[in-house]
Amino acid sequence: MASDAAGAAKTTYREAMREALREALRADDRVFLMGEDVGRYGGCFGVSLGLLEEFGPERILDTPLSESAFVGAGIGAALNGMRPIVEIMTVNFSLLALDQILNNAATLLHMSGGQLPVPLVIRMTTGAGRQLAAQHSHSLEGWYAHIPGIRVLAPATIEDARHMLAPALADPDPVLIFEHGSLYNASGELGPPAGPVDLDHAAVRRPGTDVSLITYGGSLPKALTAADELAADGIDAEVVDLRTLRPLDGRAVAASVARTHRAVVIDEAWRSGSLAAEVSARIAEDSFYELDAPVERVCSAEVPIPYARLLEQAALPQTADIIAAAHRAVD
Amino acid sequence: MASDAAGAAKTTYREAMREALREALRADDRVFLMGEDVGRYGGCFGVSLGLLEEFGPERILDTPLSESAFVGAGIGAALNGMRPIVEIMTVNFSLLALDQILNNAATLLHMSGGQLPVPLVIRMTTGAGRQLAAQHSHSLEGWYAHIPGIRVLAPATIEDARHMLAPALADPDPVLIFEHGSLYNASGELGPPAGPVDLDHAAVRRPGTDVSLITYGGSLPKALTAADELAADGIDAEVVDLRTLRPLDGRAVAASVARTHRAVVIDEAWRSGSLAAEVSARIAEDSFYELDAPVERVCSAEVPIPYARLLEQAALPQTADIIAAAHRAVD
Amino acid sequence: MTSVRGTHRRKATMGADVATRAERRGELLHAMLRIRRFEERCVELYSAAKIRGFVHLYIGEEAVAVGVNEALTAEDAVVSTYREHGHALARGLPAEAIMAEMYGRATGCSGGRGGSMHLFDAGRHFYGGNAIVAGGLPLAAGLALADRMCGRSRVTCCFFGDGAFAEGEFHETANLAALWGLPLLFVCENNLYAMGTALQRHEAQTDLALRAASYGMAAWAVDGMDVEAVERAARRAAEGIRGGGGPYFLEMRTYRFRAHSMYDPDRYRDKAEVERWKARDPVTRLADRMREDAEPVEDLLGETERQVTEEIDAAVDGAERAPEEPVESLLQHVTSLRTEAT
Amino acid sequence: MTSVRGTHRRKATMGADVATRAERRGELLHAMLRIRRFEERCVELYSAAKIRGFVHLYIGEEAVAVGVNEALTAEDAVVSTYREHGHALARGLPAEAIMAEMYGRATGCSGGRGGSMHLFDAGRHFYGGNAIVAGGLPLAAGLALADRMCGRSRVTCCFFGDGAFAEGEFHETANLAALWGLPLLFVCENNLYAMGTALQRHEAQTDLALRAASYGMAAWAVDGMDVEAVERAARRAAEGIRGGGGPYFLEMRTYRFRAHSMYDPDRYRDKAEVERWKARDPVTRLADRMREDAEPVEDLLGETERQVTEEIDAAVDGAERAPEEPVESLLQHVTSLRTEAT
Ligand SMILES: Cc1ncc(C[n+]2csc(CCOP(=O)(O)OP(=O)(O)O)c2C)c(N)n1
Ligand SMILES: Cc1ncc(C[n+]2csc(CCOP(=O)(O)OP(=O)(O)O)c2C)c(N)n1
Ligand SMILES: [Mg+2]
Ligand SMILES: [Mg+2]
Repeated sequence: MASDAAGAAKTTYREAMREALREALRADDRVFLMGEDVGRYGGCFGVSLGLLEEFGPERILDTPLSESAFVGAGIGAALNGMRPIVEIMTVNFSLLALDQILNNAATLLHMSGGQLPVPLVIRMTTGAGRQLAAQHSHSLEGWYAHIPGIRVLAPATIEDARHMLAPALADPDPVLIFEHGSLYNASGELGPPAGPVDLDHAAVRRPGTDVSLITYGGSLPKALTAADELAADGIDAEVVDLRTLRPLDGRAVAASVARTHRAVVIDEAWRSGSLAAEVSARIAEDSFYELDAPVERVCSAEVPIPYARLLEQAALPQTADIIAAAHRAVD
Repeated sequence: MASDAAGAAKTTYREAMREALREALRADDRVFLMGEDVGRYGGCFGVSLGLLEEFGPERILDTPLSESAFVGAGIGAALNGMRPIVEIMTVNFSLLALDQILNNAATLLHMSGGQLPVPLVIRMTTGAGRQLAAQHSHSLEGWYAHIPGIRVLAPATIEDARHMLAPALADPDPVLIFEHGSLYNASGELGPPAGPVDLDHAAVRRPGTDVSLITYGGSLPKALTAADELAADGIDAEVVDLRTLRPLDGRAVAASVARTHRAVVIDEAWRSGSLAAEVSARIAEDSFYELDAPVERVCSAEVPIPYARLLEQAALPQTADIIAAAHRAVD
Repeated sequence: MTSVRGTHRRKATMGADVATRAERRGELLHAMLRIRRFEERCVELYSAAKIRGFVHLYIGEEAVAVGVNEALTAEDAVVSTYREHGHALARGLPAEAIMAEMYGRATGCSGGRGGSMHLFDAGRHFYGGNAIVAGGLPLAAGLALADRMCGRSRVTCCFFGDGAFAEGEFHETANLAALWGLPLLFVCENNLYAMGTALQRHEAQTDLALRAASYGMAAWAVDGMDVEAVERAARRAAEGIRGGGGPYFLEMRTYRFRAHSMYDPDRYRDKAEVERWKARDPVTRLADRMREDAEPVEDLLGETERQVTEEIDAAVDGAERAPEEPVESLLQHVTSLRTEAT
Repeated sequence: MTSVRGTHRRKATMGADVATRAERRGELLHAMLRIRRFEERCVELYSAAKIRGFVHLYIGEEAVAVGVNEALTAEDAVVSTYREHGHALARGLPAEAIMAEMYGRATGCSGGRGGSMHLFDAGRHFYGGNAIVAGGLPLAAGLALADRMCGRSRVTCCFFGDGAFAEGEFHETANLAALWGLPLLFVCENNLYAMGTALQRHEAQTDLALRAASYGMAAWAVDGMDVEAVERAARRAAEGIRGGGGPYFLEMRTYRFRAHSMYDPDRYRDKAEVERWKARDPVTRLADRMREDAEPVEDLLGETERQVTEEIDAAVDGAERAPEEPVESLLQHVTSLRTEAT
């Protein structure tokens, strides 16, 4: 990280995550990082590079390939006084640990009548776009956002990558952090911290008056680009970054729609049953009398994501699709 | 099954499923049933009772407790010429096999460029209402309905329990059948078969003009009861049984809303990210100009389903909730 | 090391100081009978529709919970299954808290939210109550990991069945525990059946201790119908674990005398087989041994029955009079701080 | 039994009739070199951005795919991993179909939908190409189950890595296969690393054959750098399976000479360790053995290199000229009949 005179530093999303991890490990002895290849390899996407050297093998734990066991172990360690950060390489493999996440992490507190909070953070990569084909391109964070008892975060900016981890660790309940694979190399200035990120609220990334582009994670850059291009067409789009997928900030969504009266929801998941469906349903239900046009959804085609570049790009939401949807909503 | 003179037979949902299985096993040597305790125990809900005796252990296979392995084995057997019916005791345990279902069963056809269809049927029980508490009360069929490449069925009537299996087995692709646990003891007349069930279309179970109650599976009886009570209040409710959760029969939903202009969606899943969200979003998107009121959703409270009867009942959608929602929509 | 047992019972110590053999045996007998009678009452209450949901009885297997518990201290942790009344009672959860839980009452040990399959007691390090077969194993590894990280010398004891052995979670946890040398005591209750599926129909290698040993951990088979044998094995294992010897695996050869659950018509077992195992009833077996050793037992039995009945009567009474958890509290405890906004 | 090998190669038979030892070795050498050179070309093409996504090289492990394939007939089935170029080539998938797949072309063996990690060929019973570690194992059990049910004497051969051994799926599948006596050949490619995690850091018991044997199936460790040793072991195992001997497990002790994937900077291994293993290169080792046995090898090597280069040139050429899969076909093959309505 190179700092300039004003204190703003040029960094990447990956480095910002790493800094957040480093800070957390330094700040609290109870924090440790566990997952496949987080140590000697440095993390499958290089996020944890150097942490083993700095914190040693008792705090940076390489695990065997056994997602269910090490996620469950994270839950047990959280119950027993630690503050584990468990990395699952990607959301695709998290299915193997889903039983532990749903039936233990999310449920123990309630099922025990409030006796057993689980202060666990689970990080994983999500999303497509790098020609990794059907088994490595899922966007299943919407499934997790269906589960009561957990918090689901989707840092889409370098600031959020840097500053969401601390409040996530401070949450007494399980928090899942989804990092879109296409964001790791995103680089930019990281300003001085504006205080801990508020994990309960969505953020308006670009104010506008004509249409709300509502999105999160890896689709945020596309939505922002679309907004720029729409501006050239005379359409002033507001871009809302949900940031927290559970609990969903329905008020922020409704407030935006109250300003614009039109909405496009962008989500890289398959359309049917996506998180975008929930957002669309809420808008239609809660902002029915505000809406001037049907809500538009821009999602992935309902197909296992194919390898070939053209096919993959055709399957995923693109800036052009967002622009077209915004035009449909506005016209 | 006792037949009366007219050929109609009194039977239960459980017996209807069993008859369907028996018929399938008789009709096609490639069909076999596999799962935990389907044989000697007779199925954890008694559905397959007697089938081991009739068809022998080569066709009724008791498996070890290993959901991932035996579901995956069903996929492999389907690829290799068989027509397996795999029973997962309940949807709660299906999470342990979700990777196989999503990444193999649903994906192999597309990922192989069309070479590998997977003619597999997976049956499982779903739903709450019997005080089985948080780990045995999930309604996760909505998650499965998110997956491209599979078909998801929810037989809600004795007829559908009896007649959906044959077309499911005839489907060259994976079909998941969700049987709501509260339906097994439902009994009624089973008329002579009206031909194989059409798996692409929803069914209007009760025509009406004032409001559409859209539901499926274990919530259908509640919706029908609500419709009866609403009739007493002078509200003529139409009840739509989705039957097939994927592909969703959006046209039937739109057609009903075009008749009634008001909709209530009932779904036992947790509200956020439920299948009801998808249905609600579709109505709002596709029938925007037909709707006279916001769509209402009646779902489960967003809480791990508790054991205590009063708490459990408070968590689940009830007839009274449906009636109240219909009133809100109509008033 | 203090053993944790039922309510108002004198604490036994490992040393040769206090308890004579007869006294010790009397306590074991009491602990087992307490479970037995408690569950018999559950059956009645289930028939009377006071208790609902799934209920899985431990009757026949009492020696395992009681014997293992002797090796644990109040600081140790227990992770259990849906068949956990015995583990919970042995661990010292008040019978009334358990009974109230099965009644779905606010005073239940899980606030009425758990029922028979989900008993919890954080103070007693009793982590439940897991109804996903093998689902407690990874969690137990994590409890043990935290202890090791913090330099605590606790043991985490994880109970699970022979059926759970076939699940991937067992394998992953066994490997993790052996690899990392975790202070974890695996107690496999091999009652020869996973629901209706006999061991030889679900395990390729039915010698489970042998299989477990292949992970490189100490593993023995134990006569699970002999509470003293269980206690000896558990003590040896717990000592090994406390000494840094990593995980231990105990295969408890046992049997459930009742059906799998209240719904199970028990069609898959030979009646003669059940009778053969009943002849090895851990309660009568210990009583017989006391008789053989000329230890006074008849009065003791009578007194124990009386005490146990009294305790259970009080538990039922308490549960009957306990308040329902108010419906308004439904959303409480979904998350710790916020009332679940969604 | 006919062995299934690369294109335009003479079929070898098991009997003593046709092939001399030198000829057979020449064929093995050819098959290994074909994989080696194919993958070296992949590296070039990856650098030139012709190939994208994740690509995992098999270089160093060629003896395993080639030796095992010798024991399989055209009717047998193969289930593989994301590191499967070698398995696919040995199985007889045309180099051009594989190359076109990596180019994402319509003529690729998966219609461009799969890429390097998802090669398929239904006609050759090559069931891919699974990028979920251990995800192919349950599927392989099912293929074998269907064969047994239908009375076919096929073998299903499932390749997987040492890392996969730790996953629950391995355990569940091993138990199922051993319990049911399935005609399944487990081929564990133990290359000592799961990505950057060394075997002793992910397995409590690093003797994998020993662990596998605990399920009650025949299991041996094999020198995976010696193609003839691999072939012998695989033949013995396949014969055992065809004879109804149930599953067999072969631990192939091997090593990957390259990084885990194109993204891997390979920081976690000792360079000296890599060099030690390179000294056991299966290609040079076989060539050396031929020299020792005074079999003619220099001309053969030259000729083989020429043939292989020609084949790969043609494959690249074909892939370069092959059409893209049209974007309009995106929704095809999501389901068999309907175009996915949703
Ligand atoms: C993952 C999972 N699969 C299936 C079930 C249903 N089920 C509950 S108990 C049981 C048998 C378990 O047998 P075992 O582990 O031997 O324990 P036991 O009941 O004999 O004490 C089954 C199949 C479940 N609860 N969880
Ligand atoms: C379930 C799952 N977890 C993690 C990964 C990421 N991953 C891909 S390959 C690999 C290592 C596998 O090692 P091994 O089984 O030994 O095979 P090798 O790559 O050495 O051939 C990992 C961790 C994955 N693909 N699937
Ligand atoms: Mg058992
Ligand atoms: Mg490896």
